[in-house]
Amino acid sequence: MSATQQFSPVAKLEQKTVVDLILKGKRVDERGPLDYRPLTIMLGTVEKANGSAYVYLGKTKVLAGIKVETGTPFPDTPDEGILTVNSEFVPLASPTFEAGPPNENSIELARVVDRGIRESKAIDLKKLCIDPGKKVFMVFVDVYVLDHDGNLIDAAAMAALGALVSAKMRAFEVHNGELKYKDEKIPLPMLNYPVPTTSVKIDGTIVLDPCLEEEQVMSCRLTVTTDKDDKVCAMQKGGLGVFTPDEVKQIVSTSISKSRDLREKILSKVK
Amino acid sequence: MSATQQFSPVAKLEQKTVVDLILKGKRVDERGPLDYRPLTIMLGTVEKANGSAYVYLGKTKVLAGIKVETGTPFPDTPDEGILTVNSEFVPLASPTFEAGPPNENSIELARVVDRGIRESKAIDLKKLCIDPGKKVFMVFVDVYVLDHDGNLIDAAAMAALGALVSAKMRAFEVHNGELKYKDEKIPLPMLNYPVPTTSVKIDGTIVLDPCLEEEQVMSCRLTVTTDKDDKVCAMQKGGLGVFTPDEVKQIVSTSISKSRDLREKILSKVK
Amino acid sequence: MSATQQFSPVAKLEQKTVVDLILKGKRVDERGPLDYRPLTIMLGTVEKANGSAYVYLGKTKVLAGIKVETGTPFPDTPDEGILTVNSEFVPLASPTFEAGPPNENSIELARVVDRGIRESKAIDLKKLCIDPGKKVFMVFVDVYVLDHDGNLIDAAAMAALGALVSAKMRAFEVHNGELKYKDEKIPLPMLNYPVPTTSVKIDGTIVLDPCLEEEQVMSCRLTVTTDKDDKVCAMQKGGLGVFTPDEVKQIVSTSISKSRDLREKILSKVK
Amino acid sequence: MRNDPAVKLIDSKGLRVDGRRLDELRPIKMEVGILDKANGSAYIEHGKNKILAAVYGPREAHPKHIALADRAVVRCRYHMAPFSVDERKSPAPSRRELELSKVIRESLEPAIMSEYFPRATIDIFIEVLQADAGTRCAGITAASLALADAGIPMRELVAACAAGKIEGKVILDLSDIEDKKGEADLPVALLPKSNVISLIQMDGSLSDEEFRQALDLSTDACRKIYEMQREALKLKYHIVRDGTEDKEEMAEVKA
Amino acid sequence: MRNDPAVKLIDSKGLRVDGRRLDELRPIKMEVGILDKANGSAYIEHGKNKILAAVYGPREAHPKHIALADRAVVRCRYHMAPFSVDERKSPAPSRRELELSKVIRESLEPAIMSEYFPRATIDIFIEVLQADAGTRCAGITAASLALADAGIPMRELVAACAAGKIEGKVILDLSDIEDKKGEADLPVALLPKSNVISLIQMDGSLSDEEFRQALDLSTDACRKIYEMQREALKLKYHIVRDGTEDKEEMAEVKA
Amino acid sequence: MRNDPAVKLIDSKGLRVDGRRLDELRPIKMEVGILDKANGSAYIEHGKNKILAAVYGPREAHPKHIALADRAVVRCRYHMAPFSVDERKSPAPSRRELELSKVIRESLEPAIMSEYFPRATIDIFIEVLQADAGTRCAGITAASLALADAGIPMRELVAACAAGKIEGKVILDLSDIEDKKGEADLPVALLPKSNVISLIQMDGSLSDEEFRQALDLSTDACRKIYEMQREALKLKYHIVRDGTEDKEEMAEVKA
Repeated sequence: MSATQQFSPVAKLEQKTVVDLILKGKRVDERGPLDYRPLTIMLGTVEKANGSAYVYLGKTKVLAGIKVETGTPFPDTPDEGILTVNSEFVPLASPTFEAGPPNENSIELARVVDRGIRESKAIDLKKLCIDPGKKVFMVFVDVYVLDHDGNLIDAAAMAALGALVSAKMRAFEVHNGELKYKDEKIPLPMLNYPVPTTSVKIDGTIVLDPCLEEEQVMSCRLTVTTDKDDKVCAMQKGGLGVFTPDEVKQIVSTSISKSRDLREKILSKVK
Repeated sequence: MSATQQFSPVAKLEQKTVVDLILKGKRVDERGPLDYRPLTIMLGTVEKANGSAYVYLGKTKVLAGIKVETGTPFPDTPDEGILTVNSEFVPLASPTFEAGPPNENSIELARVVDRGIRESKAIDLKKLCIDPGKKVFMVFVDVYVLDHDGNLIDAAAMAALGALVSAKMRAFEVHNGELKYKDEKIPLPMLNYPVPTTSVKIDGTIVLDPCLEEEQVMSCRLTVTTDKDDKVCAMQKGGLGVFTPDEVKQIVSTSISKSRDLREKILSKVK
Repeated sequence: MSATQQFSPVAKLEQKTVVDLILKGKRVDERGPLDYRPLTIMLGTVEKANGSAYVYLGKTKVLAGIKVETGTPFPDTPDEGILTVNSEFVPLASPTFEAGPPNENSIELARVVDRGIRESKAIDLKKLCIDPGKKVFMVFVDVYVLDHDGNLIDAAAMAALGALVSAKMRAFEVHNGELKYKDEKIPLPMLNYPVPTTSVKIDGTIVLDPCLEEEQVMSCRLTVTTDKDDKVCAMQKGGLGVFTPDEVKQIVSTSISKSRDLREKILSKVK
Repeated sequence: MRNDPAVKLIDSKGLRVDGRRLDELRPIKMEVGILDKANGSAYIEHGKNKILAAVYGPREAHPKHIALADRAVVRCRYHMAPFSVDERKSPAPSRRELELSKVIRESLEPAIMSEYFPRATIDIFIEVLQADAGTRCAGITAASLALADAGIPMRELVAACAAGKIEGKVILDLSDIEDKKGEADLPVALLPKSNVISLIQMDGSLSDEEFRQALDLSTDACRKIYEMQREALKLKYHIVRDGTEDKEEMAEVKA
Repeated sequence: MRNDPAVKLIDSKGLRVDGRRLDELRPIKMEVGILDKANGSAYIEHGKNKILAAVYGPREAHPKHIALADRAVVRCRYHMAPFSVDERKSPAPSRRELELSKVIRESLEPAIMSEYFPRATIDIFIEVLQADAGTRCAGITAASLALADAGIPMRELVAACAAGKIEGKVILDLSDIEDKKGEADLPVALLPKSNVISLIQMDGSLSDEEFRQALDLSTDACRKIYEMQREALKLKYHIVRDGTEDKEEMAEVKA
Repeated sequence: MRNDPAVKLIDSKGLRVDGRRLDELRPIKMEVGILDKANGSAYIEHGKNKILAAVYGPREAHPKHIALADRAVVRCRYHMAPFSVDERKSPAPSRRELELSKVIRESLEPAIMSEYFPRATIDIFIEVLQADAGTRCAGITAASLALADAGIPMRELVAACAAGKIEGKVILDLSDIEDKKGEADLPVALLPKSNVISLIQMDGSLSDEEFRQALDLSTDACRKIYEMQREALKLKYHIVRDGTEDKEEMAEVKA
């Protein structure tokens, strides 16, 4: 069952400081309302993975790793590879994270990241079929949250994208349904590059890329994932507050333009 | 581990009222000791299921749905289809039900319903074999308790029977172990019609079809499932009390005759 | 997560008695520091198992049972049978054992027993291959702790060894990957006989084969498993204390010689 | 979401597979107070969706450590019956059900005056008996009625409906085949009187302009559904206890 | 339950596969007090069934919230060792084991004076080391001895035995092959002195008349098993602490 | 452990596959204090192992019933990322991870002054981001640094390293291929100043004499690693807050 969350108590004074700044068009870390925190991406840090990306978004740190393995296709898509996105909120990352199976926040994050990749048709899954109905490649995207300073969804989705675009799998041939590996390595068949941006509403004001202190006072958040053609491919509202329709429309327009910069930044990392 | 259950506290006065009535040969809802509550059965309410039945037994409501799928037979019965009965005490139905995996009461109910169907050989499982040892039809009976006002076992078993007798599956042919569906729909291969009746003992008196208030003061219950030939095919005692051998014999005889009426009522619903 | 264990409170006076005796070179049950408790092994008590052994080590009682079944080999050892060791601390055995999935102590015990068997190459797993990559025999060793009076690892490993050396499986032939059973029974293909001995450190003194009272005051324990050729094949330190390197070396030498007697005792039971 | 050219979702007259216009809702039926043991309950048929919602509470938090000092904890479970979908669904909650339980809870909480019941829980149970696209929206609509039926003070009712896109056209209230073969799905929950959105999710592909159209379409539909909710509540109170139909009004006035 | 014509379960002399008459029990062996750590324990061999039962308590309820104010909570776990059956059983409790834990608990509770120990638990553990049809009955017989051995005050002992039907004949105490190939199984637990039934289950097919025969057969057998239980308890107390054999008598007198 | 004659693990010059001498450590890199939210953290690269350790606490025990009256409860989780090994690992903890969590906790507890914090917990989390043989040892080395970084009073640091045997020779610090193809693995954790062993495990095959050699080799290596740990701590405190580098010294003096 999903239950109203118990937030760790934040001193009222501290909350007030964050809100007061927002109302003045400022933020705790001196950004403007629509500024992103500094973004750093390191690709390929985990050599044993097919692909990996370490994302620093301010003090938030997320590591994504890709594994490509073979498996059985789903009955309703016999000629397509399988994409699986999983997320671990490892207890390293926050005093509020607990060891154990993924909770609803971790599952929501994984499903939003998954939706962006799946709905933008980022991976050409048909190219990952080996023997229709019998054997396909499975692409596992594992997102590891290592330091939680807010806006985990964006950091996770960008780490996942970075890991996917830089991933290598062994080249292969298929003869009569028989898989044969070749010596060289090839990239994954990528067709699109979905990037989310998350906005939050604090005392009536919308700001982008919330840090943890801002998430603790936010009314609600809206994540909008857009693709290389400026199409919206996934959205997710969270939190106990509400948006007006106009606020939602405004956030979508802002997200489309903001995502362009972020996408460029990630793709520029891949040779 | 099975543990003595904590009953929700019932006011002593209320308990006394129920018991006093029983001792006078009366009941809280004005029935006689061996009267069943009004029974209503609606068949086919869930069109996506192969079969379904909604049973109202007084204020108790149970929905059963049938799904027919293909799967692998058990090694010791390679030429027989598989029957699976599952029960969910969904928390809609009672303030005492909790979300989560089935507890022992839910498992007991499912197993008693299963036993009645299985032991009376209600379904001709041999007719549900497709390719011996490899592929058979699996009949899933899912019992959903929606409103708990007592005597769930009887309501569940009658919903299961109603769903089974009204279920349709796609007609099929098997050529060399290959399954081919045909256009028309056929009923499940039903051979028998098991019906349980449950009696409880309250302060030494036996009454049929307990409502919730009666279950809360009962000493013990005995469910007797009988088939179309008046044979007993399953029994289950529950509760912390005891029966004399004579009480048990009397209950069995009563159940045999009572089940006849209920069976007729259910079967009359099927065209 | 592994957590510091809460010990059931032992009266300080009782603890002092145990320690005082140890310091005088004596023990609560009148043994010398390097004496084992009386060991009794009964083989074949569970006829439905392929092999079984009931071990009494003082008041500690452990039953091990062997089941041999067929299954699919691991991808990295396609031509080898599979060994699985499982341990159940059933709540019969101690007021501190709880029903439920194995806790870390039960898992540690199973893995130490497994390591001894596996690393000494006690079973010739290649001889348990039926069809490489497809079908092999699986040997399940289930250890059942029935009465916990200390030193469960040694008792469990000896029960497992006794059950393995006395186990019988149906003789078989393989023709073109097809398994055919014959009428007679054959022993498992055993190549080695690993035996552990466990020492504990109590107030600076090392004693062998701790009883429960001694475990409750120990600083740490060291289990050393040796094989028929006096080679060490597995070790495991447990507990919150520390050993000096010299203590460890001394324990290893003692274990090698002590295990010889125990091994002989177990093997003498098999005709 | 996949665009399958073999299936024609809009015919030459601009009508959809089930004969609806692009901006037309499926038939909707609501019934309030149909369960005996729950404190509040409602049943909805929205197209072929058949969904029950029940509310228990405010009741004492159990276990106690989940209680909050300044408000009720709202708990929500969205669950599908094994026989509600084409292929039997395991009764264990899937990741999808866990996510939907969360977003549905977050869509209802803004309307609930949980601050009136510190240390209590308000439990919302949604059981999908038959699923046909749009279960989360229909579930929210029904749960909102069940909350009102339980007498939980609410700022206003919550109504929900999806819009989407098929064959390049923005449409209202996707059916199962439109959801599977179409190009976008946009479920929205609205607090109609305040005109604020408490749930919005999207998957598929929409341009900025298409998104705006779809959002307007779905919020308009929410307002229509809201009128049906009011009718359903009135009907129940007329029948069950004549003269108490202003109960919901009262709750709204309080808000 | 299946009637397999290829297997002959009763020979021309009216004897069964293992040479028993139709109304004859399998050999039974009981031993009391065989575990060191448990407060009470017993071991039974009933045919090829080998079963251990142990009792812990009365002890403090843990976790505390399970405690009852006016009586002890009785808890029971029936569990099969992985090697106890032909095909290895997963050690995780099956649905069958969960059901049997419940009905076994309900068969023993009527005999336990749990009202003497408010807020405590009495824990009963049954481990089937080898199974050969009739494990629940043999488990109840052994658990009853373990309770007495633990000094738990009891109204009387509980004894259990099944009757059933093979090849059209009502018989006593089914063996494994008779259970698998036969036509009915009727396990019964009896409080013999009061002549009341605390467990009864059935599966298969019995006419009203056959049922009555089978019930009489099984209750008679329970009385025989009860005598063996008394012998087993006496033996234990003779050996272990001579002169205290009237302990069980006392418990009965209290009842 | 398997001796595979096809693979040559030591060349004619007595060097190993990666060019190391028999008694040579792999390259090791340590960094302290790299996470923001944890009270203490450290990162280690030991060969191709890449491991993060973090410490939270001392903090209030939750749930409360796990607290101890006279000391802190130390909790430890060793966990591998799904992408850390050749074949994707399920994120659910394996039996191996549960065992390692226990022995790692037991290797660190002797160094922690848990008696200073009754009723509290000290939580140690080890995440293996990439695994290459010897993860438990590298994890202990890193966790020890994270504890110091969190300001937990310690008797001294704990350093860990394995020795083993390949092709009949006792060697130090096995790499992945040496672990898989070699003949023995002996992980050891040392409190170097007291020269006492807090973790020792072994699998494979070693004679008494070989064992003694391997033990000496690993304890010597632990002392080298200990020096690196001290350097890493100094570096962190030089950089982060100049002048406070004697913090670790203090902790040791206390011990």
